[in-house]
Amino acid sequence: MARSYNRANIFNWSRRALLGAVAIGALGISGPLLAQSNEPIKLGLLISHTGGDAISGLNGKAGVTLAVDEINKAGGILGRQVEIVAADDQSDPTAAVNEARRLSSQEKVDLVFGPQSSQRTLAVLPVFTDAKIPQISTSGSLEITPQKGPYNFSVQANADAQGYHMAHYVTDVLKAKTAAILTDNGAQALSGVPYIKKYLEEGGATVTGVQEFPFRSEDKTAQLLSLKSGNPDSLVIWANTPEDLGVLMNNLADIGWDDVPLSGPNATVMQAASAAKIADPNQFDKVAGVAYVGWTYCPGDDMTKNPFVEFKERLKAANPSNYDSLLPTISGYAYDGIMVMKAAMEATGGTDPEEIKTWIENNADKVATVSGPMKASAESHFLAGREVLTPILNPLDVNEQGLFKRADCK
Amino acid sequence: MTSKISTGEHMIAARPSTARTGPSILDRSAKIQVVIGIAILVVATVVPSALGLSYWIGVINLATIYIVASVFMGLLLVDAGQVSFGHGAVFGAAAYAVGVACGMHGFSFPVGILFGVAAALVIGILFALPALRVQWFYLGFVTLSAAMVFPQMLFAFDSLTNGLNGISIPFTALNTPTAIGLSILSILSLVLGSLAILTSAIFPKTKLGRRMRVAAASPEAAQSLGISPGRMRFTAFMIASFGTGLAGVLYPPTVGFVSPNAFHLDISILFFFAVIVGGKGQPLGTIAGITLLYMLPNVFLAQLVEYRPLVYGLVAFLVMLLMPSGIIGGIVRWLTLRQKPQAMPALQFSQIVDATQSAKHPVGDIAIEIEGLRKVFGNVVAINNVSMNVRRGEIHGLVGANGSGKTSLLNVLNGFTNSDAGSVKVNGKEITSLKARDVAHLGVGRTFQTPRILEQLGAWDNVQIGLDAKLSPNPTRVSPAFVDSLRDTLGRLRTESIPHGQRRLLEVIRVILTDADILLLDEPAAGLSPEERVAFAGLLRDLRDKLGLTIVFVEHDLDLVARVADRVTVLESGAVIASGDVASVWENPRVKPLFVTVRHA
Amino acid sequence: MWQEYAIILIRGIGLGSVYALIAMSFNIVKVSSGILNFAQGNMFVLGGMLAYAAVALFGQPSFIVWLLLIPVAAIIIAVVLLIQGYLTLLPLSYSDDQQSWLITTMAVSIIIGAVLLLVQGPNALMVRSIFPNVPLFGMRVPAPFLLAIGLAVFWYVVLQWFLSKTLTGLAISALWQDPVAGRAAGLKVRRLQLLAFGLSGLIIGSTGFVAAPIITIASDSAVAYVLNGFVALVIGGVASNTGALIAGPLVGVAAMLATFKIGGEFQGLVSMLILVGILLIRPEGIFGSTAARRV
Amino acid sequence: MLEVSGLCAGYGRLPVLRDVSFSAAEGEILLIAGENGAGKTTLLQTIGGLIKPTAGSIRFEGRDVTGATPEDLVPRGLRLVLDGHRVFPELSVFDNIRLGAVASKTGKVAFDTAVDQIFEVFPILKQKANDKARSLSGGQQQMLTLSQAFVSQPKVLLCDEPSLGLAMALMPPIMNFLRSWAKSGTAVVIVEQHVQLALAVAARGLLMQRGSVVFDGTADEFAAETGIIAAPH
Repeated sequence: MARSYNRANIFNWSRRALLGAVAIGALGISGPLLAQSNEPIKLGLLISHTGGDAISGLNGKAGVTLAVDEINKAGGILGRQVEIVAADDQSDPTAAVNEARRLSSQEKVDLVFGPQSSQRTLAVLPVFTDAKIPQISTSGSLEITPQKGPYNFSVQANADAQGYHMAHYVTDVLKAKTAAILTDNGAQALSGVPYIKKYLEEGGATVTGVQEFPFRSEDKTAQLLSLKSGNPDSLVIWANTPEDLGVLMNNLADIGWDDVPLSGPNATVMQAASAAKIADPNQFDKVAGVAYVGWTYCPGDDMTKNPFVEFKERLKAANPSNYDSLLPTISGYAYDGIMVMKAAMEATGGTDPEEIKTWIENNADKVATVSGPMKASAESHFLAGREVLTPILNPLDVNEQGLFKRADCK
Repeated sequence: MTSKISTGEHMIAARPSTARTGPSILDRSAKIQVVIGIAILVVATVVPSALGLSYWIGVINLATIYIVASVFMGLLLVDAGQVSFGHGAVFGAAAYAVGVACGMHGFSFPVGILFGVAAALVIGILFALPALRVQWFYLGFVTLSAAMVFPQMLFAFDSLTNGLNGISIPFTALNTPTAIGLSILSILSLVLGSLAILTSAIFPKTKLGRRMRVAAASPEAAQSLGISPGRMRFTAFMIASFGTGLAGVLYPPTVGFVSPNAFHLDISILFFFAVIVGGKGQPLGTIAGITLLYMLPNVFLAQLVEYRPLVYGLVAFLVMLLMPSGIIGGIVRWLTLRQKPQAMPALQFSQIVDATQSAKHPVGDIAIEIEGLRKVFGNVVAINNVSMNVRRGEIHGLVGANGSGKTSLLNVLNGFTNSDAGSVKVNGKEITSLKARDVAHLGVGRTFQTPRILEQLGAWDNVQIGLDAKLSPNPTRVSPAFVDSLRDTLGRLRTESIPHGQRRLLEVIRVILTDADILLLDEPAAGLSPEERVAFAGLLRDLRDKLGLTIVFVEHDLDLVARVADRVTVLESGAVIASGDVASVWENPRVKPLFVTVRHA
Repeated sequence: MWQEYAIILIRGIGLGSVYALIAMSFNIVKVSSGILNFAQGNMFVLGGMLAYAAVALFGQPSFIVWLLLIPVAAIIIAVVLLIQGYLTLLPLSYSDDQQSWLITTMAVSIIIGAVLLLVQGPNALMVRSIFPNVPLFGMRVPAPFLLAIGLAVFWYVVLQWFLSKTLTGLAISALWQDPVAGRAAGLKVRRLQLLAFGLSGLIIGSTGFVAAPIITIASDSAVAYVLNGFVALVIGGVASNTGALIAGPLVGVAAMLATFKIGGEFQGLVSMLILVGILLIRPEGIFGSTAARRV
Repeated sequence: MLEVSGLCAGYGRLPVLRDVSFSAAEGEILLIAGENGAGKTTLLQTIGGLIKPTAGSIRFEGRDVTGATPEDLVPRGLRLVLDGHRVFPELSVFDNIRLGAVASKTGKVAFDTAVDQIFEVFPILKQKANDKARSLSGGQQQMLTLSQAFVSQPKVLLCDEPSLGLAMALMPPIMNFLRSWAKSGTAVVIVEQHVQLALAVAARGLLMQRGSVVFDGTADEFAAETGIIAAPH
């Protein structure tokens, strides 16, 4: 079954993308006519410029900035230019709340991008809900419901969706009967663990051990050895930083356990390339990860005008100096989030939160996105649901355009 | 180097006595600071509410809470000399307890407050335990690592704390403006903030505050006054945790959310910085500190985003470089340095003892009985088989060259050092196994060779700690008139400006005030002029005759000894070489060459 | 089974040697001026960055080049620490409040972290070791673990020699035992203290450079190293390099064993408990003669 | 060799020395007596460079060294030995002695001969050369501090209360050491409580009271004035 849904989706998606593009083009022209005012639209950028999550901040910022530049070049939204108001949540919920209040009551922003982690999104949700400010966050916690945050939509795959694919790769593709779980002690990874467990057990695999390591710790040998002692047929890993992933791969080789198949989340796909700077690339052919379908290809797919490839080129052009330190994947769905918002505003002809909310719930899938087919509903505001995700094998095995090969290609 | 560690503590505990003395300009500085401080809080709280600036309302509430937390960590640091880099954990525990109680189990906020304060106290106890054993930055690092572990534990026990996802609690009722325009929350934090500022000014003037600072500045002085330094530390941690807890419980309603990530190390460091950068022991200090270190980078310069931490670090660094005693501390110092220090008028000993007074004493005619006492330090025999006794109501002179064991003997007599052999009975009670503070409770008071007039306390406070340690409810033996005039005189003085000679006397007066009936005085007259000595001799006689006190005093000036002592004991290399009435001892050939005085001068 | 413990032991000792080196670099400053430099962790990270810079400049340097680069890195960090030391000691000379270093060193640590974030961004720098992994007990150990052990022993020997055999070293080690007596003896107190700062720079700089492939070189990774270094310092006994040399590995192994047996999430808790435990049982540390305790 | 005139000094705002003047000649031992708090220690520390004088002047070998720090004075040959036999407790006895040579830049040869002399006078130090200084008795530590000063070969030695905290029995060797030291041309200024001990070696005596010199004369005059008979030796 893991095979069936994806192909169908890709097909629909690329076609929709095409339609969407046309539609938006049209709107773009008629935009100025619909505009009620020419005041710039204020976009609050509430991300971690500093602190532990500054990496997400760096990439989210790049994606948002690119989106805004393109929008403004194309005449803005409804003829109004978009102006970014930066705010730093310092990777700290307290600061997040303060800055959220500043953005909503001082800066009077029309919409918000961020925060990029559930702890902070959950913290600021009440603020933006009261102020009725449409919000695009990248948070994976299922505690973020349309009830708690009616105007908040997340472009990040949630813990459930990622856990689902990570577990199903183990049970369906690897057909493994036992698995061990190793995660960093970051919030994102820890919130994934229960879902991974759940789906592993549903798939009939038993969890032989669970271990965690501090962010960016020098050595994971102890954790690995203790997991190895339960000798599982597979290892589910959740490491959010490249250095952790790299060290992990090295440590696996060090203790002679590099033959164990690995299943990781989005992060694994994103981080593999830089992790390989310190780890042996050959090891990665046993590594699977979860990708947005937009990042992937199957031999035979039509590669011309691939949205994600083009996006990467534009991103590189926009960030010539530090492109290498960016993760286009994260920047990608950040970009998508803004584009969804743009489409919603143009379609609803303004910034009315209720209208935007309902429009996105019903029409998100009509928006041309670079990461994959976004879709929301009144029940779920996670734009990147299970369907947008697909397992890939060997995150280093990319085609000349830098797309990842899906694990389920014919 | 142990001594270095302790000086470290003295310094850290150093509260500019300038802001601490009686009814004077300097004290006015404290008053002025309190007024300004509270005024600032009121304005900062009222204005945003009046203008309905919800962002500012939130920011000010939070800043006020941080100020409160800093005030109490400052109390811990300055009054009790305890270094805690982990105060954020106390704060966070309180906040989380409220979050769990109200957010997860639906208790009302008042109930939540109880849970919050309780949680804070628990962490406080956890911090206090190592504090009984280790001090200074060792303690700092223990608390620091505790603060680092705290959020991890919130994760680890997520079944109780809802782990990563944190707890969201609206507390809308608390946040909605009341009739007077302020929300209940704003009122609460304003009141709490004002109380905290008030506390920071008043606490040092309370009996407890004084005793705490004595314990921090000079444990031996504390013990000689019957104070247990350990108990003081523990109390300090409890008070600090209580106050910080109260601040912590206001965090959830202010932010509307608790999450482990909100309570990592940074907040502990912020509190610590705020106290020192603002100015240790200055009521306005924490306000200045939080304004500079929290408001400036996070609010006024919020637009700087990624440059914010740099500002934070630079501000702290530059302030310490330019004003090592902190912003307010620096200003106060600058202001006080510009005033001429007032010289201390000579004390009128004759007036100290009020003739009409008379106290009752323990019965028995032997006050101190020493049998075959021996004390060895390393390979130095400090006290070599000393046997002697001191009759009740007599003035007993202890003479001998420096290092002949006089002070060592006093130290055994008041319980500082335990003897290796022999017995010492005070008022018939064996004390060789007792702690100094218990001996003090038996009515033994002492002064020190280097007087323990602590610059961490105000001039008058240094005397008042004697009254604090009063052993009996009966009226002080010192004439009230004298006490009043002394309070008045010292009230105007800075401790630093008290001459050494006078310091000894103040210490003597302090001991008398404790109602001790046995006084051990270590070179009380050193540095007095001949005239003063005559007067001092008179004082000793008064103490003996009018108050019936027993006095053992170490003295180099044999004329003085001859003038007042009933009996003399001469020590040489820790052994008694002569003992008896002055005349006989004086003619002892072994004694004569020991001392030099100008006969014809 | 025993191989696993053997590996944990070796890696623990390797990592612990890094802590030991940090502790030694604490020591030399501590004995000369009583200052505990909170920014030492950042200096360590800076040392690692130099290793990264070296790779950026020379590609994967040859063994000889690498060997020659160690002293270069050490000296650069030494200069940085000299400047910091000068600024830190500045207020101490005129102020009666001798605690300002507590804040200034912490502040410097914050400043360095902030600057790194600005210039280098949040991503950690990754350095690949120029040495092959070393096969041991059917498993393999990255060379830097063993190099760290070597470096710890090297600096230990050098320090013991310098502090006991040379007059300058002798003076440095004596200073804080009795600063006044030191002054009376005509020692150039300030200059010696600065020298000590420089020396600790040499130690920490070379450590960061050599250990670069196995440590985290990021703007915010310094605190953890300061704390581990301090734990080693206290357990070994403040001012005792022998203590540091033994306690560092002790801490490293203990932390890894805890992870292996109890679980990674309790690593922090365990090392804290070790710290508290030692302080409660033996405040002066294993080899220390100076008590943390104050009567 | 050493001339002090009109010297005033104190701690913070508290004046301790009031207009102190005296001089010490090459090879003579000068005793400064007076009760506690008379300002003896303050005087030595001011001359030694630990305390900045508020008025007056200090001349050493004819050059004005008022306000100079020990860093400058010790190399020039003016060395203060603090009271309370302050050694560096964690260093070995021999290392403590070596430290004496740091500031004075004493040459290897000179140092070795100096050490030989010391070990001759204080054999105990030779025995315990490798023990930590804190393991020594008070008297031995006093010998050590003096030895430390000795290797720096000062022209003027300021010695504060060598007998402080020591058993009398230990004093004669120490006093004799100081005398032979003075014989070698060093001006030795001793602050001492056990006047009769010091008088035995001193050429002149100074008596201080409350910060000022109240008597200055030869040892005999001093004895007469104070009624102290020098201890026999």
